Amino acid sequence: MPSLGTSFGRGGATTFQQDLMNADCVTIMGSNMAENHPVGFQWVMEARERGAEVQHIDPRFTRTSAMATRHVGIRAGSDIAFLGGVVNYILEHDRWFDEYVKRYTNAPVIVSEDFSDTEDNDGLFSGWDPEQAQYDVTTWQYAGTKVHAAAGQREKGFSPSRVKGEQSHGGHGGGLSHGNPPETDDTLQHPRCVFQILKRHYARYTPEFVADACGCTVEEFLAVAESLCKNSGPERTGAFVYAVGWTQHTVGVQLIRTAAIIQLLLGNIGRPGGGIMALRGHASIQGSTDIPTLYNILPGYLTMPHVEHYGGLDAYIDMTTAPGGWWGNADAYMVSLLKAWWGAAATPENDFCFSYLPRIDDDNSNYWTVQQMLKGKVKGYIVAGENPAVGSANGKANRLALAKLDWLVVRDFVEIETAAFWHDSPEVESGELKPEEIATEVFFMPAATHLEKDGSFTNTQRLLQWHFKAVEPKDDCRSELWFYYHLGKKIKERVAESQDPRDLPILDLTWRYPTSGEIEEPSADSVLAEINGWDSTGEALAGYKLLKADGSTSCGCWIYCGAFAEDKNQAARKVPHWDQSYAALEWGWAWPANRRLLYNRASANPDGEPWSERKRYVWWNADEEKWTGRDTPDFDAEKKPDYVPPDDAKGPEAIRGDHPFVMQADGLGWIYAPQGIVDGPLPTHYEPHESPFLNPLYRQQSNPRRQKNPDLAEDPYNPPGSDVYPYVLTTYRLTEHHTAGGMSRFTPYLAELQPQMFVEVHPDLARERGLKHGEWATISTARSAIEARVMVTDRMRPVKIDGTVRQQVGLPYHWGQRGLTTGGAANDLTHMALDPNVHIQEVKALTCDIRPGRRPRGARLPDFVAEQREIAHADNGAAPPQPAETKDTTVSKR
Amino acid sequence: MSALAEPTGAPAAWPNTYGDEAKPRMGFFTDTTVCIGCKACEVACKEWNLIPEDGLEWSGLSYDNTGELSANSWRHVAFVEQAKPLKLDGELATADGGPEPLRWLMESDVCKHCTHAGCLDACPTGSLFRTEFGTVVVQEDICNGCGYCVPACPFGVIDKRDLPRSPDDAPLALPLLGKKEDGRVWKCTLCYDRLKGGHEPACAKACPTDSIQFGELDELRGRAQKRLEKLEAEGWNGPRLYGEDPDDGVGGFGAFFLLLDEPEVYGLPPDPVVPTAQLPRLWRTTALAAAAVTVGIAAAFLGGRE
Amino acid sequence: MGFSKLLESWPVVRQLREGDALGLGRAVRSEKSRTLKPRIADADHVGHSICPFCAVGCAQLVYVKDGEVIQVEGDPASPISRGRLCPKGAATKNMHDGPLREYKVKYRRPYGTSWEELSLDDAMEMIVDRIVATRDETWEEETPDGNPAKRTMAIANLGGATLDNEENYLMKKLLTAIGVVQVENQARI
Amino acid sequence: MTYAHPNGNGSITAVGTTMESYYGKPIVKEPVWKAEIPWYLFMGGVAGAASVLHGLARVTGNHRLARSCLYIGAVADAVSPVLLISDLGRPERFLNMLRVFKVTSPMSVGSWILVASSGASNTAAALEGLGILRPVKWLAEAASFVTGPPLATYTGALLANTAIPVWSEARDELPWVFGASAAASAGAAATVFTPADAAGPARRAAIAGVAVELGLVQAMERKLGFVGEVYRQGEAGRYGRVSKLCTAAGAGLLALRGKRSRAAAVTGGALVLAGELALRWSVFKAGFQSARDPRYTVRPQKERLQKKGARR
Repeated sequence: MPSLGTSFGRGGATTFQQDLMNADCVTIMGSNMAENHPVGFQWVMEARERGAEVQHIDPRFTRTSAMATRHVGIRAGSDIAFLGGVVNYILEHDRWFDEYVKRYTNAPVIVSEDFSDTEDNDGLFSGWDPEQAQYDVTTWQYAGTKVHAAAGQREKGFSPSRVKGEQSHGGHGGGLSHGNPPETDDTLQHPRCVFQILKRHYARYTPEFVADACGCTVEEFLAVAESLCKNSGPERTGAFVYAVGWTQHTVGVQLIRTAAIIQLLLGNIGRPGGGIMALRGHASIQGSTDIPTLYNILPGYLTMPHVEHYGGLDAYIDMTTAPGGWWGNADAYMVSLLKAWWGAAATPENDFCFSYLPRIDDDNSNYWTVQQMLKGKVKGYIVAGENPAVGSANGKANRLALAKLDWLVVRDFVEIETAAFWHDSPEVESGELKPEEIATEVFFMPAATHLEKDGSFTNTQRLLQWHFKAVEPKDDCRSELWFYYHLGKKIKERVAESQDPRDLPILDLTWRYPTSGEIEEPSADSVLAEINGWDSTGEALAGYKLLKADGSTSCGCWIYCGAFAEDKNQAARKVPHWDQSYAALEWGWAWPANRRLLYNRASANPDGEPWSERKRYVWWNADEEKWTGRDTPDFDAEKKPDYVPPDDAKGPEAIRGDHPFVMQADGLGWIYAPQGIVDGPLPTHYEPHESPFLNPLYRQQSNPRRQKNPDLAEDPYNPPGSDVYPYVLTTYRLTEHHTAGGMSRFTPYLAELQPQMFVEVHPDLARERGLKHGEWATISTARSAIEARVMVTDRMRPVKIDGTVRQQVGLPYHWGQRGLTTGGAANDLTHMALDPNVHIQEVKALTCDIRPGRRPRGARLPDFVAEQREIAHADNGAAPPQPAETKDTTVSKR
Repeated sequence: MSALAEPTGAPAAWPNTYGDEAKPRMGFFTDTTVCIGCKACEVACKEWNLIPEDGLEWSGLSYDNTGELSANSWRHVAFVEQAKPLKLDGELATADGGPEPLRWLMESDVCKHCTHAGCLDACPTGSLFRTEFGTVVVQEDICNGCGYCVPACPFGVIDKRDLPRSPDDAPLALPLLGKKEDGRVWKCTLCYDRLKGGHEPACAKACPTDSIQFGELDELRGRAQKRLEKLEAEGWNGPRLYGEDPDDGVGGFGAFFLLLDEPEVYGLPPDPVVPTAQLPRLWRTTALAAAAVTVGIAAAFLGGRE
Repeated sequence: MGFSKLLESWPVVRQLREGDALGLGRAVRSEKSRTLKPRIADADHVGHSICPFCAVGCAQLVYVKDGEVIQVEGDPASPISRGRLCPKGAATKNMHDGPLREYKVKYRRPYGTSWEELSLDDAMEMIVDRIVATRDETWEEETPDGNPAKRTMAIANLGGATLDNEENYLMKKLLTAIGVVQVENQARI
Repeated sequence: MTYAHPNGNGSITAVGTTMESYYGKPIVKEPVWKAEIPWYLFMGGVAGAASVLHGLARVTGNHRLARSCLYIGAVADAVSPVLLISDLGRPERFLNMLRVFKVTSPMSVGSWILVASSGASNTAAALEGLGILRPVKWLAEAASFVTGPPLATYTGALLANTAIPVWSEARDELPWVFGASAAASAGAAATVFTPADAAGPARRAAIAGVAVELGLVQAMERKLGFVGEVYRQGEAGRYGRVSKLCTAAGAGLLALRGKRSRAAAVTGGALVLAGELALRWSVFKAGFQSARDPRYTVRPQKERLQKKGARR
């Protein structure tokens, strides 16, 4: 989560679910929390029952809206316009938390003269390179700083825009000498200070603009803005809750950044009942970025070396180390990781085996891989617990890609669509794929459930929770731990005799984990112990402060250091909540350092006193000369509030006693992001990649930096403003199912609760298109067409954009070809245009058509889709096309 | 019988028949104002009570694909979408110039465990009985599937489970005594077995927002009254308690509700009365009619043999 | 059972003897009901687990008897979930032992039209063969520009968000060591 | 599958805003009983009233009529439990019917009556046929005579003691209707199987039974008011019309020619029997129909509430 990482320092939720009950206002946006995180939602209900306002801003009226004290319907893809309006409201009405903003954020910092805003360049920030279609971010820096990455620039092509941004975790550099930005204006009046830039940037986001751009009323917008403002300040706090309704946009990262700006202006970060709660959809999705199964980072958000980086470990460390804050110790984190992986073979002399690490390109992310597959460049693919055939955007492209592989390993509980693509898929039905012509060798490996293995999940609030094996897996079912362990063991055996240097990383790899039982299951405890790390005596480390860059410590993931402190599995702690405070510090273990509410130094004023009794959380105990409170202080326990670092201070020592954001080089919350984000230092409203509307602000229609695949035949786009695809489409989940359905569509008790794919439309749209409740409709985009049963409901609200009422179409995305309940896969309709920072697909706002009737069958389906597409492109804006004529009652004529 | 003629707030066979075994009367208070319609109650109930899947048909009735309480669904969440405000004053009342008001009612329905239960009174085998907790439970080892309890329930709760005969069942070898796969009646037991072990019912335990509250009935009634007062003070649109009144036609429910609209909107009878309330009179009528049959036929003999 | 005992156990007699003339309460209770226990009372052990669906992280209690899961429910001790579960979490056992769960390796040969049986051992060996061969064939020591690459771009791995940290760790560690960089997960998808 | 929305352009929200029941779904469950039950209602009636006819014939010395009524009753009494057991979901547990005696349950009381009646009449019939143990036979005949009338009328209570609107709202009429129907059926059956010279009482019972019943049914439907309309609809209506036609025609034929023509007696008796069977089916089906439509449950209850409110 680079947006949170860049703004505050860490790529994780700033708070924990239980703390939502302390909020005076909970704003849920980009999330349908009641439906998708029902048990976590109990804390929102607790807040509501205590009198808090609960506002839900969402294109649909959902079960969350039903519980909210206010629902505001906006069009999908207009969130930055809405939130930008809130920023403007705060600034226009002097509602910011003045002392917090001045002391804890970078609002007073003066920005380089080279910077110019989207308002000055019709939708582009300074530094735009139309050739490369990317920004030179050096123009966005603070005034008076040397660009930190200048060191890196000695190396060819090593531009800051390349190295930052990817899953950024903390503002690494900023070119600060010792943590303090060089030029500031504490009166916030300097025309180039962040505060004034912000003010100018959002000046046009008036309530009337918001209403026109988002399709709500001025009154609705004002009610939301006023609630946010009045529930902030020393006595009150408000929290934001979001999920993939924000991330899955071509502006996803910027969208979250807008909320970060609001929360910093209102002084809601680091305080009880405040914060930004990121809700993740999978049991360990936070864990899978902390210990990443992501191409661009190593455990603990350390960057993967790039092919254009060939300077060795020192250059790497120089590039990743920040002058101030905890990223100042990046060398210790990296060396300890290399020691964990290559053990005794990793020595200071050989750069601790740094050269063993493979190098990445700019983008080797999932959707890039899919394209490589389509080109036949990927031979082998291992899929463990995911279902890209229906779970990834543009399902058809994904399935066609699978058919180009030489071999495919699918590990799951049931035969999901990804395993079955070669005999049971829409392409087999249409004849586009024929089993006897597909060369892919497929291994289906039955997986063990969480009840059949030990291990830890990291939940949405960064909390590691251990689950114990309850029963043995049956027959061939095995854990991933077993699979990868034995895979590694066998690969090591294969190359045991090898002299080839390329095999050294395998030969030297530490791979000794005790196993037990007949099936030789490796010990998950021992893996967690390695992740936690040891000192040179083999003693488990108590925390990342102890990590050294000299090779005397080993640690598999520095932010998890402490999870196995005292040689005990801290994640397995299960002290009941009734035996401890509500922060529950003895239940599981949270990174970092078992802190539950991050940046909690900010819950006290610059002098270390609580802002108010009501919002007391962590404070400076002058008698004991240390920080204390209800949580582990997220600050050096003994650093005084008035500490000022000496000029030569580095790393954590360079952080002032009144700068709460200890991961940031300057210790400040970043309203303005001079680096770390590739598509702008401030969020700006851009239209989604596919939108029926023109950008009301700029000629620059969509995010200029978004990733798209104009040359990829398998990923065609609806032309902007096309009458063939006139409706806004948004996809989502239902309580009763889980993501692409692999764990729910195959489960009787869940399948029966939502047993069929349906599409939600407003009665006006039903009238417009002749759709009837309960009957079939066909929804189509340039990618494909699917059918669904029609749910005509007022919950799917139309929006009035710039005076015209426009309709939105809602599709749950749980279905596919297989399971107890089957149906059209919504992801067959979606495209692979991505957010440039994190390569996440935009499936929350695109365009589509909808007609009554079932979809064409067999080979007529691709024909129908192609015809529509051609009409859209040939005659953009002209009369809509006639659908394919078919014998049965497929798509009917309009 | 006389007690039944005019239902009272106390069940007929509890606590007196249990002596020392008697426990406080346990029940549910289902507060629909905090129900998020997640259906965890339905699933938790099925998991605990090993209830079969109940069909994979999409209904189109908002998000309700369960439809009703039945032998294979002992909890049922009703969904009603309404163009009505959730509150009559305050933020959620119809805003001037704003969009249409909208509310989405969700209610987890369940067996009411009536103080005077039609099913229990009707059961001819004693399979249905009032437990030491004051709840009404079917004993699956006794029920012979006569089905009389089904129409005897004013709420349409209890239901017979008819599973299709499997092909390898003996083809009518003993047509009368041939064992059908199930054929018994089923309904919520308020997790009788869990209660006996000191555990709360599965649905109430799972409920993420505590919409389903389990406890001693007297305490729940007090809690519900307070809740109602709070909601009324906050200006909610149409809050009312349903089934908490010991003077109603079934002597009050063991599992009662806080609703936001008329009961029938949720599929509940507006004024349920236990059929047995009229039984004494019905028995008199029946006896009179029987006597009349005798007298009438005797009269037919007055005309002689031909 | 003697006749009088039998008679005494007859609920009609019990109705009279036990003060339950209407036959609505204790008199009609069967022996099975009298001695009823929750099945979890017979569990051999109770495992502590965490729900595998979303990231709320609800705690679960897993009751096991004779090596089989007999019940999964919320763990009241959890400060996050307080014993509660959503429908998905409540259906954990149904997912775990559902009718469509696969227990055997299945193999589809190139151009094959149906699944074939394959032993787990053979499958592992075959997968190792393919990884090693693909890696050897497509190894990229350097980029065309001469920069170090040390990788194979012909193998990719997808998975992680539903897996344990320890599993992800071994996955990332092993694949990085063999030069696979296309390691991705649902955090993007 | 049908959808509860007013028209194709409506939304499920519009439905929810105005609906007066949950999407038109039933509130009370339809009974789960199968065809055995209306057949039993008929057979039980025949058995009960035949026992009365038999007893009175015996007392009045009409042994010819007594014998046919004894056998008719015995057969009907023998068939009845078979029908009931066949309808059970767990037939092997039929003995559980005698596990308890519950005055709150017409089915429990009825089961005991049926056991007594069936036992008595079949014992009597067996002893009559074998010509042995005459004192025992007399005792059995007496028992059968005593249990006959309640057997004939309790089924009315059985149906009325439910939440099925068209049954429970007719609680003051159903036992009478079923009693009259039982008398008519038994009389008609005896008319069919007894020579005319001995069948007078049976014939008159049949005719009178039909006459009384037709009046009672009329009264019942009128009293049911709005709910009574189900008797004019669907299967209940069809069976009802068949019943009225057959019973009236049969009774008329018996009255006009039953004494003189054996053929007319048999035809008339058969018509009445068919009509009575149809009556039971009509009542049975009406119960299902009234359960199916929630209006029949809701409206009377709403009216009741209003009255209660007015009283307060």
